[in-house]
Order: sequence, then C-alpha cells, then structure tokens
Amino acid sequence: MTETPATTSAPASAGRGVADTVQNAAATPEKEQPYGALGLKPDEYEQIKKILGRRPTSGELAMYSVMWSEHCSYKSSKNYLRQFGQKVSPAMKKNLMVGMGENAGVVDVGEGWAVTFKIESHNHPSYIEPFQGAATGVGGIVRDIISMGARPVAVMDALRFGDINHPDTARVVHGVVSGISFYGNCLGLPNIGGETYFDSVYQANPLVNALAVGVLRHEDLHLANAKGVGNKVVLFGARTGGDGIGGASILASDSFDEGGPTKRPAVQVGDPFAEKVLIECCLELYKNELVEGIQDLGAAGISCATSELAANGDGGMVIALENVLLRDPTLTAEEILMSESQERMMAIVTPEKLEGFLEVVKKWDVETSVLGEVTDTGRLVINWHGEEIVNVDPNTVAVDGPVYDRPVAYPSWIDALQADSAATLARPADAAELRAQLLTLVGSPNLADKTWITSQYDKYVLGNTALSFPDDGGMVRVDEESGLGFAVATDANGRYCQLDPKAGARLALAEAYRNVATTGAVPVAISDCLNFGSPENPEVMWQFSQAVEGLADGCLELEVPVTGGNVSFYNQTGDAPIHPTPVVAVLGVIDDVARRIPSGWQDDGHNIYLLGT
Amino acid sequence: MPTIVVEVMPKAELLDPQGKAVAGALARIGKDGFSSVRIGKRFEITVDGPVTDAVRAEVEAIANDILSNSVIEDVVGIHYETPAGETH
Amino acid sequence: MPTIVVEVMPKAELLDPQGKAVAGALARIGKDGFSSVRIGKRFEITVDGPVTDAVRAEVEAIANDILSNSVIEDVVGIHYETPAGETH
Amino acid sequence: MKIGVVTFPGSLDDRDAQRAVRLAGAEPVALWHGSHSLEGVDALVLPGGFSYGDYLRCGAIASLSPIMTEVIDAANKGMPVLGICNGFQMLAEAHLVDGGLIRNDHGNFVCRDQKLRVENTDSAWTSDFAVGQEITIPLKNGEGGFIADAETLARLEGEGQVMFRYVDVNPNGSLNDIAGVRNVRGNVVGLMPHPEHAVEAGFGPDTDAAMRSGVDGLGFFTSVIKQALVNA
Ligand SMILES: Nc1ncnc2c1ncn2[C@@H]1O[C@H](COP(=O)(O)OP(=O)(O)O)[C@@H](O)[C@H]1O
Repeated sequence: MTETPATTSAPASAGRGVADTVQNAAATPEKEQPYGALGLKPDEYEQIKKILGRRPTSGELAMYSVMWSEHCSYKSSKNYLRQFGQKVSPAMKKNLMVGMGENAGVVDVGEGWAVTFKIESHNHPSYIEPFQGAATGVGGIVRDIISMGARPVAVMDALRFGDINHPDTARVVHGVVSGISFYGNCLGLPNIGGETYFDSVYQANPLVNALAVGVLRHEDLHLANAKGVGNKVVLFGARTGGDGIGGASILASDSFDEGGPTKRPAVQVGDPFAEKVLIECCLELYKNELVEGIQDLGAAGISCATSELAANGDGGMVIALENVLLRDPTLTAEEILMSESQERMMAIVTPEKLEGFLEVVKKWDVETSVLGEVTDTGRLVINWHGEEIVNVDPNTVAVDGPVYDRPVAYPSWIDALQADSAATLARPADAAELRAQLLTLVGSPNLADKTWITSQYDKYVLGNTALSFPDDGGMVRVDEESGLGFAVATDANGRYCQLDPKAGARLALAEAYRNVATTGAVPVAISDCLNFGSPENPEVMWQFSQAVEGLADGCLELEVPVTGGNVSFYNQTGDAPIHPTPVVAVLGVIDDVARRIPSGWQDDGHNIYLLGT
Repeated sequence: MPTIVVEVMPKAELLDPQGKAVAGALARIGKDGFSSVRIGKRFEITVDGPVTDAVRAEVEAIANDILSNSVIEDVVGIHYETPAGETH
Repeated sequence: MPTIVVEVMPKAELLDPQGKAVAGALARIGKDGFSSVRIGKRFEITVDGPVTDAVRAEVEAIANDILSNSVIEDVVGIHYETPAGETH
Repeated sequence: MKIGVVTFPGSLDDRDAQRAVRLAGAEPVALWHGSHSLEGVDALVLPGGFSYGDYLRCGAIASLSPIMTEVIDAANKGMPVLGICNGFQMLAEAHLVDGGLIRNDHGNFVCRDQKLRVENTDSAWTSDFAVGQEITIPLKNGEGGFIADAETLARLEGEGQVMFRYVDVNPNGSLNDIAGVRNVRGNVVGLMPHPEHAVEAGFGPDTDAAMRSGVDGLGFFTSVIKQALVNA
C-alpha cells in the first residue's frame, strides 16, 4: 500500500471511526506525517516527538499544530510581552482584579462593579471573506468577555483598509463594515467608536481589530479552568461543522500573494442570533451558580479549549470525542479537534449541578453534550469510539510551546525616511494655494466624515450609551442608580510607527489616553492589538521590539496597566510588511456619566482654549 | 422577454444560520419529519433579446462572479425560460 | 433522503429594491442587455421519509404560511427531488 | 397600570422598553415568548431586536411563538399593542396591521436620529401628540421599507391609518414615507423608529437644545397610560 501525501490543510486521516490511535502511533514510528502543511517546522515536529516519546497521532499533530501556531502560542512575541507584567508600579495593580494571561483583564471600577475589555484582530479572514471574517471577529471577542462572567455591553472596531481608489478596496470595506454591523447589531451591543484609515500598505492585508467591553459584579467573576476531579466537561452552543478547519494555523500564519484572494480555505460563518442566545444562557448559568467556569471556543476550537482548561486547572481531563454533536457527520476526529465552528462554549460543571445546567441550556434551546470529566492524572486523554487518539500533557500543548528569540535588525531605510521630513516640502505661496491644500486635506479619506460607516452601527441599544460617534471616546453607563460608567478609545498611527515604532507606540497610547481623559473619565487600563509583518523578518522584529518597549514604558509613566490584548503577525503582501500598527485601547472610569464632556461646541458664548505645547 | 433563473445555495459544508432557524421553528410548531432546511437565493433575470450563446456565457460569468460569493456559496442551477414557461 | 425545493419570489407588482440594486450594478459594469433582476428565495428541505401525499400537503401549507408571506411574496414553485436528482 | 413587554429569543430592546414604561409611570411586566400567559397586563409592547436572527423574514418566526396566540387574541379584543421595529414586523407577519416590511432600498442597516411627522393621533398610543407635530425618534433597522399593494395603501391613507411619516429623509425607501401605521380599531400601532430610545435625557437623540437630550418617545407610553385611566 502506498502513502499518498496530504494535500489538504487538514491532516490525512484513515477515515471515520478508525483514527490514528496512540497505540498505532507507538507501533509505526516511521510513518510520514504532513507537519509541514500544518505549519510546523521540522524542529518543532522533532520537539513534539521528544515530548511524547513517540510520533504524535494525527489527532495530537492537529492539536500541537494549531496550538503552537504563532496565532495561539505567541512564540515570537512572548519574550517581549513579559515587559507588560514587569514594568508595573503598585498603583497600576491597585484596581486590577485579573491581569494579563486570562481571556480578558478585569478592572475594579468601584461600587462593587468591575469592567472587562479586550481588543483582538481578525485580519486575515477579513481579507478572504470580508463579511464573515469581520462578523466572526466580533463574535470571538464577545465570547472572551462572556467567559469572564461578564455581560457584554459595548463593542468598537479599529479598521485599516487599502487605498480607497484601488478596485478591490470597496469589496473589503463594504464586506467588513456590513459584517460588523450585522453581527454587533444582531447581538444587541452598541458600537461606541473606532477608527477607519485608508493606506495602500493595507491593500491585501486589511486590519480588522474588534474590541468588546463587559460589566460584572465582583462576585460574578469567573475564571476558565478545569478544577475538581470528577467535574463534567460540557460542550454547548452550535454544533461542530467543517468551518475554518486549519484556519488558526493556515490563515493566521500565512501571508497572501498579490493578485487577490486565490487561497480559499474553509471560512467560518457566524450566527449572531445563536451567540445572543448563548450570552443570555451563560449569564443565567452564572447567576444560578451552575458552572465552575466557561471557556470560549475560538481559534483552534476543541484543541484549545480542552488543553487550556486542563492546563489551567488540575491538569487532567478525559474526553470522548464522539460525543461532540456534529453538523456534518462525515467529519474526522482530527477535523473535530481543529474545527473553528463559531458560537460554542465549554463548561466545567459539578456532577450535582449537571441537571440544573441542562435545564437552563434547554430553556434557551441550546444544544449540549457532556464530553468527559476532569481528572488529576496530568494527562489530557481524548478517546474516539473507545480508542485513545490523544494522550498528552496539556501544558506542553497550551503553555510550554516553543518560544523564539527571533533576530532583530535595525532597518537600513529608516534614517533616510526620517530625514525626509515635511520641513523639506514647499510651503503654499499664496492664499489660493493654502486654500486648495486645506480643501485637499479635509476631503481626504482619512479625515473625511465617517458617517457612512457609523450610521450602519446601532449605538442606542441597551439605552446606556452616553457618548459615541462623533465623540473622541465612547462612554457607557454601568449603573443606572449612581450613573457610574466607563469610557473607551482606541488609537494608532501606522505612519508614525513606520518612522519610529517606539515613539509611535507611545503616541498611540497618549492619544487614546487623551481621548478618554477629555470625556471626563479617568484612564485606568490598557488593552492592545499589535499588528505587524512577519516575525521572521528581522526588521519587522525590530519594529515589534521597539513598539512593545515604547508601549510598556509609556504605560509605566502614565501608571495604567496592560490587561490583555492580541498579537497579529504576518500582515504583509508578498514580502512587503504593513506599517507597524499597534492599536491601543484605553479604558477609563467616570463616577457619573451625567458629568461627561462631549466633543464639539456645546453652547454659544463658551470660551475656547488651546492646551498643551 | 426570456427569463433566466439563477439558483444560488450556501455551501453544504458551511453553517446556514437561516436554514437552521427555520428548521428549528418548524420543529417547535410540531412540523417534524423535516431533517434539514437550507435557504439560498433565486434570481430572475429578464433579458432584452434572444438567449444566444454569448448571453449564456455572460449569465454564467455573472452568476459566478456577482450573484454568488464563491467563498461561501455555490451556483446550483441556471435555467433559461421562454415566456411560455418551458425550460430549455 | 428526498429533497423538496420551494421557490418564493417577491410579488411582481411590489418593489424589489435588492433586485433593482443588482440590476443597477450590472448596468454600471457594462453588463447591459438585462432589463430586470428580481431576487427571491430558494428553500431546500430534506424530509426523513418518503414523499407521501400527506407530506406534499404539509409542504404546501408550510410554503404558503411560513416560508412566504402572502402580503408581499408568491410561492412560484415546489419541486420534489429524489436523491438521484430527477424532478417529479 | 401594567404594561407587558414580550421577550423573544433575539429581542434586544426589551429592557429599554421596560425602562421606558417605568419612566412614563407604569409598571413593566416581562413576558416570555414561550409562555401562554399575559399575566393580567393592560397593554403590550412587542420590542425591537432580531428575533430568531430575523433569518426567514423579520418577525416571521417570532410571530409563530406560543405567546402570539394570546397577543393576537388580546389585540382583537382591543388591548393596546405597540410594535416597535421588529415588533412592527411581527405585527405585519401576524396580519394585525396591513402591509409588509422589506430590506432598506439602499441595502444597508441604518441608525439615525429621525424626524417624524405625526399624521394622526387617533390611537391608544398617540393621544399625547398633536396632528402635524414633528418629533425626533432614533431609527435603526436593516429591513424597514414599508410596502403594500396600491389598494391597501390607498385604504390606509384614506382611513387615517398612517400614523407617522418620515420627514426630510426617507431612510429606507418606505412607500409614501410611511414610518408607522395602526389597525382599523386604533388599539394596535406599529412603527419602525424606536420611541423607547427617546425617553431619558442624556441617552436619547440630539436636539437643538442639547446633545442626546430628546425625550419625544415618552408620549407613546404616557398616551396609553392616560387612556387606561380614562377607561378605568
Ligand atoms: N470603524 C469605526 N467604527 C466605529 N466608529 C468609528 C469608526 N471609524 C470612526 N469612528 C468614529 O467616528 C468618529 C470620528 O472618527 P475620526 O475621524 O477618526 O475622528 P478623530 O480623528 O477625531 O479621532 C469617532 O467618534 C470615531 O469613534
């Protein structure tokens, strides 16, 4: 019998029911495996073999490949992101209930209330299929917020598109904006702000960064971990289908070729209605104290949820994978492990509460299946129709992945770029020229009115929006009695960062900080989405290192902690990386939203002052 | 004037939230016996002149490039109908 | 399993802004020769058992009462297809 | 007075409608789509949102919900019913008001502060307004284009069943700029704009006086409360 090499992004599988077992893997060490097509480097594959003491089964290979992808493992950025945890003063920790490393950071905002927020990218999927890519980006970040025990209350979107006159730009802009509008509006979350920029560096690599904010009472805080031997592992929400298989590693680590979206791996399709029901269902489960913890399923689906829950808990878990409810019965075990089907959650439930759990889930018409339970063996064991197809230490999958100290190189072109300053440009010679320049500026797409976008977003739903477009920051009331509220703004300037990534990152922080402060709120926390080119390019890695250093130092100076965020690498067209684009989101607190300060002149007769330098 | 019907369906392997919602509604009101519902689009295009080979080629191109999104949908049928109604 | 196809179109005398938008888009990119486009829905319903007369009656009722809204839409076709694909 | 607000899976503005009822001075009662009880309420609000994702036609699947049997029955007996946005679409799907709502003519969802003209005050929900009065109410929908065949349209216009018309901008291609209609009896009113988002200064639409200070939506709820007092 001859082995046919795998050509698809999903691992070759022996077919349904007869997956590659642990026993089989031990017996056939010589079997060739398609690790390269899954995005694993030869030495990473060797490392997996060393960890396991044998070759991985195809299911294990699927898990390691998605979890060790840049997108999930942060292997190139980890060494730098540590600064956010190290450069902190006691004042920065004061109001922090949950810091970096969890699904989203949580900040105490007083009166027994807490706010959680996070910004995340969905850049590559949004180029391939702009509508669904952007829609599922919103869906994903909202599930992160729910997993902390919070009710999502607002979203924002920071967008960067190619040249407004390029023939492909309209496809991306219309798709992305209607995708965000569709998903966010249907979830009933007010969109309270964002950014929109056009620049040809983003032509075949738009940036779609979605932010969500949630509120919770202190006592409702939940962390996603699998603790308590014998507790049940339950999957609930949408059925698992063939969506976005291999998406996490293939979509997030590959760059696109010039000439349009030719590569078309399975995309994910979002169902905001299912997510809305899931939100209400999760909140009722929390309220009735029926769950120990809930983990959202995002990139890497069940691979990620099981290994992270186990690694963060007592360390062991056993799963019967055939219990996963399927939309497509022909899916293989490996595909089920990798599927990125949306609107799914995994809960840890004590056996006594399982019945109550199932009752609530049924009330909301949400489908559920019990997959297995928590153990203290230190092993994540996944069975498929009675045969063991995965047996790993979950830490090796979810926590101790490879970490790279990638080479950095100061870009040779940067001195010339910095020297080419605006001071060398000709000044307008007369009033007519000045007028023409001004008109060109105000008519340029980056300064023009954004109403075409913002009018597609519901800003009224929930009835608590105190500020939104065209204000510099969005503001939402948290407590109807006291008027307690929060404000958020996101900012970044890729052109500044191209000139000087360290100063650019600091400026992004400063701008978002100012935009929050001018609403009347006090800035208290940061989330960031770091969008860069390939980490394998030393110049990009230098930009990244500079930007993180600048941001971490800036946060220390302003005494606001980074509570979480996201790194998106491989944003480039061919070899040309995007401008470094660290998007910074600042969260502020205001004790009464009635005292907020909107942008724009409010009344006749007010004095106008110019502050600062 | 001749009418051309183009039928577009969501790709079988992708989620069809619309179909799912309708199937759920049917089950809730006691209409069971239907195991799945998928919802696609049906375009009726009226052409000015006769349906020549050139028109057919053009319609095929439009169906694939404009009326459907090949990332998430398939064109499952193109029918040419004369005013009398019979299908060619 | 047999599949039933139900076709629903917006009523001819009422506005179809989506169809109009597509027709406009076609004209703008130089695809003329199409005088109108109308956009309706195509439902594929899979039934669990054989297509009996009772099933047909039920599908007809569902098509008229649920899958379409008679104020604004017409059911223009119901086709019964066996797995092999031929239409009855 | 008790005003019920029905929550369907996918309802979004149900809590806002409850807040509006409270601010207007009545007691809001949360009702669940899956129940068959109206819990003794005196009037009903079908709130906005995307019930069942609005996937088939807006409001279509919700109009088949268990509680709609009671809603339709109560409406036919004269109970005041207000359908807002998705609620209006449910009323149309349940044939409690005439016409239908289709995708906006420009194809996009639109959220804007919308000026409306009150065309008729002869209903349970509009007596606090004056004919010809202009009010500003937030509008947010993707499928708010009102359509009806020529005969129905002529009847609605002729019988004074057109309650609100869009002023300055027709945001969705509605025929005759129609924003809201009532049934013949006047107890059932449906409209696309959202009165419940214009009930609290600071969180409503902009007015000439101050940003976000519009409270024109309160009139819907105070109207129905007054009518209940008169009938009591
Ligand atoms: N993609 C978007 N999503 C939501 N709001 C946006 C988006 N783009 C711009 N906005 C909002 O539009 C307003 C104007 O944006 P912008 O022109 O970037 O203002 P500024 O230059 O003052 O930051 C702001 O309130 C901003 O939050």
